[in-house]
Amino acid sequence: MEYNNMMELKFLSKSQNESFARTVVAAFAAQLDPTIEEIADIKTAVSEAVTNCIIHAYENKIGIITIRAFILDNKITIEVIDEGKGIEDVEKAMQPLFTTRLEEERAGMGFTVMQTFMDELEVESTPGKGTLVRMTKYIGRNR
Amino acid sequence: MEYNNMMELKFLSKSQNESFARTVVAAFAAQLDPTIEEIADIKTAVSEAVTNCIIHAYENKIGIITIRAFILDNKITIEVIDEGKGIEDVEKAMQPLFTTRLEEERAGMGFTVMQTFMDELEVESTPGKGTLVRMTKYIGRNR
Amino acid sequence: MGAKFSKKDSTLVVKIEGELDHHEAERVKRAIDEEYEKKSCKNMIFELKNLTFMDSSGIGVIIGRYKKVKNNGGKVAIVNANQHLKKVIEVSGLLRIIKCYNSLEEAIKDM
Amino acid sequence: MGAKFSKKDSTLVVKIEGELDHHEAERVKRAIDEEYEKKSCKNMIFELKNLTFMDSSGIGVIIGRYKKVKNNGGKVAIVNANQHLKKVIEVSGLLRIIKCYNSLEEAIKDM
Ligand SMILES: Nc1ncnc2c1ncn2[C@@H]1O[C@H](COP(=O)(O)OP(=O)(O)O)[C@@H](O)[C@H]1O
Ligand SMILES: Nc1ncnc2c1ncn2[C@@H]1O[C@H](COP(=O)(O)OP(=O)(O)O)[C@@H](O)[C@H]1O
Repeated sequence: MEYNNMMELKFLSKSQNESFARTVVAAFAAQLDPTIEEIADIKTAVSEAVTNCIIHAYENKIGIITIRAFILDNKITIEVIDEGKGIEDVEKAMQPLFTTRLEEERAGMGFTVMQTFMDELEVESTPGKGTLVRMTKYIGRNR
Repeated sequence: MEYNNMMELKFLSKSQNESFARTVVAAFAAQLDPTIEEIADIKTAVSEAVTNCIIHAYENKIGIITIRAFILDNKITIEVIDEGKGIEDVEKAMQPLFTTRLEEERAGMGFTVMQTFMDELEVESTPGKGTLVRMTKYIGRNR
Repeated sequence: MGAKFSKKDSTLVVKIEGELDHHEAERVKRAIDEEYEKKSCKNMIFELKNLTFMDSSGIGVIIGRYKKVKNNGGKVAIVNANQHLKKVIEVSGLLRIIKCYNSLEEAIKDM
Repeated sequence: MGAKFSKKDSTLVVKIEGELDHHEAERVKRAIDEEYEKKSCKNMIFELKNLTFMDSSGIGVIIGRYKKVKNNGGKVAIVNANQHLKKVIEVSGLLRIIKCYNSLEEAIKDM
């Protein structure tokens, strides 16, 4: 990937690291001088992807979550990667309200939030191997 | 290393990443509920170590800086690692006022600040290979 | 992060503060359910003025409470959500079942 | 981050804001030196009330300016450093050559 700046963060899939993860990505994105709303969008999308790694990919066991972020001009690309369970049917998983954890009061809106709050969303997953979520946002697009 | 929580961050040795790096470590340390002063101490020490990688290790060329942080009970251990130039004489380098960059108005106080602001400091370096700075702080020690 | 409670007539007012994500959801959920039963309330109002962040785990918390309250014949409302929260609430489709108000008084009047 | 300037008699008052690290040092340094010459000042006061962070790169900036001002027969002072800045200043040994004040008036009186 072409970039002006990049970072990679690895951390444990513990729920207390969810706020840490979104703070780190927000701090990295800060160099693009985003609005408060753009930062909130990015934090929310990152929070969804990281939470999914913790609950769905590692099923509350401890694994490693990797976040990569790349900045190119006014574009930030964020990858959230796990080596967990994987997703059988990505298309189905991405539908609004779809969740495999109804009993835990999951809203099934994680992917929908990522899709709405970011400009691009790609999901690559191999059952038994893990999942990569790639999200892109163009800062300053709506000004 | 034994730990309750850990993270690893990799980023480019660009000076605009100095504030990003200290923000990340501060956000990770936040789970120990440190005082404002303890957070300022950690940020300052991290800033010194990262700046040294940028200026001295990579001499303003682009390389990768790695920060690892480990939390065990009330102890945070932070490693700042480069694969740059290395240090010939670590003992000499750590003396107050010693700097190899007098022409750039370096104060030669980086290691002194790290030593004073943290509880433990270790430096491992191999000329031509790189340097590892390991710093430890016990949160709540002075309360 | 925390939830603070007060009661107006038969309505439990739940003030959520800080950041509501998956990490906080479980604790907040339990606290609300406990209070709702202890105080034997009917309706529930979420007062979100001091909630600075929420993701879809927070939506799960609200929908879960909505189901309980509805089962109990009560109503649910949201008050003082900031721009970011409003966006999350809208995207999630919550507005189809729960109304948002700009003041607690308005919401209580509508209960 | 930035430096703002004003002149009182022959003293340049340099207000540094934000965070002063290696990344910011070069720019701040150049701005100060330019202003010091342009306004043909003698003394220099660093007003640090709105400086929230500084590391030893900032100490380098201050020592560098101290040398210039001293060469020019002037004095240097620091005003309104917070707890964190005071600690960095003290550790660096700066207090042996530069005095810290709690108000600009005091510092100016002493120039
Ligand atoms: N990283 C992941 N690893 C495995 N499965 C995932 C992952 N992310 C999402 N999923 C699957 O996709 C479904 C939908 O995800 P999402 O839209 O975020 O809703 P929710 O998290 O509320 O279930 C999840 O219920 C889960 O089955
Ligand atoms: N990561 C590093 N790689 C190579 N050399 C280093 C590194 N860190 C420190 N040094 C050497 O140690 C000296 C002293 O460092 P320090 O106390 O931080 O003062 P300063 O950065 O102001 O020179 C530096 O001038 C440099 O020669």
